[in-house]
Amino acid sequence: MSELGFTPNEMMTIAAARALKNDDVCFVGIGAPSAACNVARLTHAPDITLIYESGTIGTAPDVLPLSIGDGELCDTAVTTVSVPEMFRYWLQGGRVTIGFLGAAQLDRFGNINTTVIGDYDAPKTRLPGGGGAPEIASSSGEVYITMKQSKRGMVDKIDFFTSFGHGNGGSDRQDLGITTKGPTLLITDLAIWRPDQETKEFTVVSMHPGVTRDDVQETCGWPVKFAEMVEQTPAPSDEELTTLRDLQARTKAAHEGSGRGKNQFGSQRDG
Amino acid sequence: MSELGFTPNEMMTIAAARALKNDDVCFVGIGAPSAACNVARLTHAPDITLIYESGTIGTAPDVLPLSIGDGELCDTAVTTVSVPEMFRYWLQGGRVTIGFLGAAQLDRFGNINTTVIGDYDAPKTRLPGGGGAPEIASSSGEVYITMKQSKRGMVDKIDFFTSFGHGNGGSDRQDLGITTKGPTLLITDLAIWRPDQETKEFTVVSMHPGVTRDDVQETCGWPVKFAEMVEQTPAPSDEELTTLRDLQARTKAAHEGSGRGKNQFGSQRDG
Amino acid sequence: MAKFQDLKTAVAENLHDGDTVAFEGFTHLIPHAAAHEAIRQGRRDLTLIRMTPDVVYDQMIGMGMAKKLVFSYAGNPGVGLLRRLRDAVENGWPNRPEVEEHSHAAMANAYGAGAAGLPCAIFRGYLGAGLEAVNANIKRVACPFTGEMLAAVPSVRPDVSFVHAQKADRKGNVLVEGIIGIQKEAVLAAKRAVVTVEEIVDDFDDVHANACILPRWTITAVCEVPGGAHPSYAHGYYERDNKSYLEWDKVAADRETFKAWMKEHVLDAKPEDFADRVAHLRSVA
Amino acid sequence: MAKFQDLKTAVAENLHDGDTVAFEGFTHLIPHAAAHEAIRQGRRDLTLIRMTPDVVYDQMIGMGMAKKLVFSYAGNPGVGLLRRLRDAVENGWPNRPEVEEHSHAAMANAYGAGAAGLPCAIFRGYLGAGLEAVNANIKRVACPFTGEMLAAVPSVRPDVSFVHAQKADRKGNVLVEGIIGIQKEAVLAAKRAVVTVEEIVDDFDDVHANACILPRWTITAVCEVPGGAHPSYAHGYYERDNKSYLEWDKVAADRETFKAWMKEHVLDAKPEDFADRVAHLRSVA
Repeated sequence: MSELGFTPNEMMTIAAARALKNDDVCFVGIGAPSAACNVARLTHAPDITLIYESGTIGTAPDVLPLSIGDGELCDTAVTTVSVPEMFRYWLQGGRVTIGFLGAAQLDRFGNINTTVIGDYDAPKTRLPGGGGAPEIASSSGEVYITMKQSKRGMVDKIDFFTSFGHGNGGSDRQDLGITTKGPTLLITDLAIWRPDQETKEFTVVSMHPGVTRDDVQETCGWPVKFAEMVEQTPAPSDEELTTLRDLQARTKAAHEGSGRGKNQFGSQRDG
Repeated sequence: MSELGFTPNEMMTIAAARALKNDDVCFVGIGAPSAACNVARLTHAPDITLIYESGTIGTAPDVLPLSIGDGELCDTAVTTVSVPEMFRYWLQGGRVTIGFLGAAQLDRFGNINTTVIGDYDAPKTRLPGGGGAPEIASSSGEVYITMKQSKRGMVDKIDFFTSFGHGNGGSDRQDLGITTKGPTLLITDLAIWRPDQETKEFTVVSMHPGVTRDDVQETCGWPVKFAEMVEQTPAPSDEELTTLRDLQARTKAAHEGSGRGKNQFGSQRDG
Repeated sequence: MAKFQDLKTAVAENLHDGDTVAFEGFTHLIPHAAAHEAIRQGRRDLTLIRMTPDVVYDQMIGMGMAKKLVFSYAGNPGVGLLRRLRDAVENGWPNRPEVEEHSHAAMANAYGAGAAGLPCAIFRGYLGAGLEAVNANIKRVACPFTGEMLAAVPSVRPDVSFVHAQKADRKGNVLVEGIIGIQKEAVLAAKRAVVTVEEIVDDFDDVHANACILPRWTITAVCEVPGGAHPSYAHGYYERDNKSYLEWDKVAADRETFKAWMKEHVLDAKPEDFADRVAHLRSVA
Repeated sequence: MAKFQDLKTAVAENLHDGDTVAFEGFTHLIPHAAAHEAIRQGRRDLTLIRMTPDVVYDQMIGMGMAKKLVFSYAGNPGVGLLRRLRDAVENGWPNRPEVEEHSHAAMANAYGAGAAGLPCAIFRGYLGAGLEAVNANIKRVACPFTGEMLAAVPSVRPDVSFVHAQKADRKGNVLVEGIIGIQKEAVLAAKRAVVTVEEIVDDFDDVHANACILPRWTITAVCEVPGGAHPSYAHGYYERDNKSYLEWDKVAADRETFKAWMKEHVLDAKPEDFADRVAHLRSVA
């Protein structure tokens, strides 16, 4: 806990939660996106629809799932469909307003790599791969990305295009025939970024309390663009912090209580 | 009732029932096919799987349905799936061993017309159309056809190819890339027909008790081919007749009892 | 997001002259009440999509509402032909609608493709069948791996779909059970979806996890219309009124009889009348 | 037609060296017991298909059984990477399997196409994604109506699929509930299908009409193996053993630790051991 009364991770999760609206239909990854979506549901967006790619539609878990297919998701869902139906009727069908993605590597145009570090055919590190991401990125109305900043993660050039953001910027996306908006928001532990209207390069529009421009640049592998007016992200409210911490405490208790281990890699997107 | 103790319709239904095996998966039309399939189930083929195109799989109705989507079919089914799933996974997926079809017009090669009498664009009579038939005819392992003989129904040339049998005969079917057997059996109120191995023309292999070659020819619009050895169809057994009549009596009682009218057009295939 | 509305308002807000519309339900749960409301409101120039047009479209066609028909089986189930449809197609009375005819497999795939946001569906179909020669919306696509020539049809994307279902919950989620037919696809393929239901219940907590439920945000309007599927049926509520289907064969046989019947049973009637029509068909279950 | 067999016999009769095989279950109902039996029987040169290979394929890959991998997400769910898969792909230990990598949407569509008897699936996918350049089984097909270039992948048609389910009835019909994943498609797409179940019940009379049931004639063998999904879970029976997934991260980190673990927990074990492994995870529900 910093002297601010909240951690950068908490700020990231709460800032992401605030970006979600009550009528959003959100395709949720595990870890930070899952926490953010559920904080939104438990605060200002009680009717938000959360979809996990395992087929659970409209879930309202009391504790955070550890995988995208926990039983709790199904128990609290409006309905649970097969995986082919999920990808055909619900994602490809254009029903998802917000796709939430994490990234192992991200570039300034919102292109994401979770496939390999190094060459695809002889990788230095074989990562899990895309899972749902390639089509989440193209079929969701908009894409929100959350990740902790680091020079290893936010890079000048990604090693593999697991999912397409804005390509090399400009109209690259629409030139490929993609009609959805793509990445419209990047929320890190330090700042909120939005793509420039013309170039589509991610631009810092808000920094979290106590964060400096140097902090942002030092943890980013490309020269950071800042908006003309950079705002300060409002600090988490008591309600937001309490909701997030209660959720995490319930989650920890539930998982320990059932013989489950704590998920120490919670920010890893799960398929 | 004839002096034989059974009607030609009863003989037709029972002969069709006999052609079904215990491990068949049968796509069932309404009317005669439905009665035949259920007589088979209630006699020698208790484990036969009956599928109706409304999505009901493995039904065991106590009374015959009046449409392909009666509630009784769902109540007694192993499972009921959506119509797209029925046509994708179950019919096109190659799971159906026997497709049962009726016909308004039939030619000697098992091609069927239930679409129009006259020209398609300016029809003399607009019939219901194909429904499931075009793909039942191509995706079922084999096709059985039942119909009452008449010169209006069994014609030299059908007005429209609603579903494909053996085309102009010979290897026409496989030349089109169809890998299933197509019509392998025609059961009428007078006889049992099978396609000639070479020409694929329907050939009488068995005549029902009391039926003469003239009877068959007089009610058929093409010059009838008879097999070298034409057998006599065994008369219905007591068990077969009792089963069929009990089923029809139960059906009548149930439909009258619930305010339903009697289906006076029972041999019309229903979609 | 589903609004609870009376049927008159829901039809007025969602169905317009010239629309492409699907009234769906495969034998089961056919939305007759919604169709009758559309007839009362006098909509015109509609493209009517339905796998099995049966009585519900025979009535709309006879009232001159159809500019075009898209279908795969135009019969009166268990009875025979559709006499108003025949009169329109054979004699042009009251008008001659354009016909786009498919097989069930094609229509089912086309609805599925519509729900899936695709421009077309491919399937193994129409082999040797005559429809391919008379319907320009049946094409062939080669499988890029095997070279097999598969059938292709455009997806179905109605402006509005009407379906009937057993239940909605208080939030507007809709439950369809039994013969679920093409309901889910019809709703998801459409720009707007109006659902009539037998009843509104508090919640679906006791419903199976994998039941066919349409979330409230896939639906435009929910209207409580008990009996709204009559003479079709609602599994668990009332049985199919086979007598009415048989009677229709006589009603539709003559233009004047048809017009008189429509005046009495549709034009001068209202959605609330459907409850009475199924009273004698309600099952104990 | 489903035969009731012990797992050892069912695996011996249905899985052969060189087969293309799918062990499916999307997070839920992963058929670990069947995979362990395959490991004990020492099958080789397998093409392993699975959307999310996770721990079950990490074990098979580490044991050198995989000639080729077809997948869309190769991670340890909620934990991180798959260390045996990495060692194989990065270092060729114990061999270097060929990789055919897809997205979830592609795999789900490919299984669906397999179940539907089609040679390929088309979908709106891979737009701008790098996999298209490194996987020859991703092609493009033009929609014949709109010209849109859709992605195409070959259908998945395993020689044999293994799935785990909650229940079979005495006839051999199988019920899958909850997160049903890709189970139905995996079974219907395969030439042979082996199903392990938690229990065998008299009938499914109390099950919802639209539940996911696989009729007995779609299944080759049914084996009663309580706990057979562990460390995955069976909804209504026992919870996911997250500790085991975390533990696997350490076990798989080292080749010798891995081999010792496999000897103790797989090679020297038997299907009956799974019941004990889930005893502490059984839920009250």
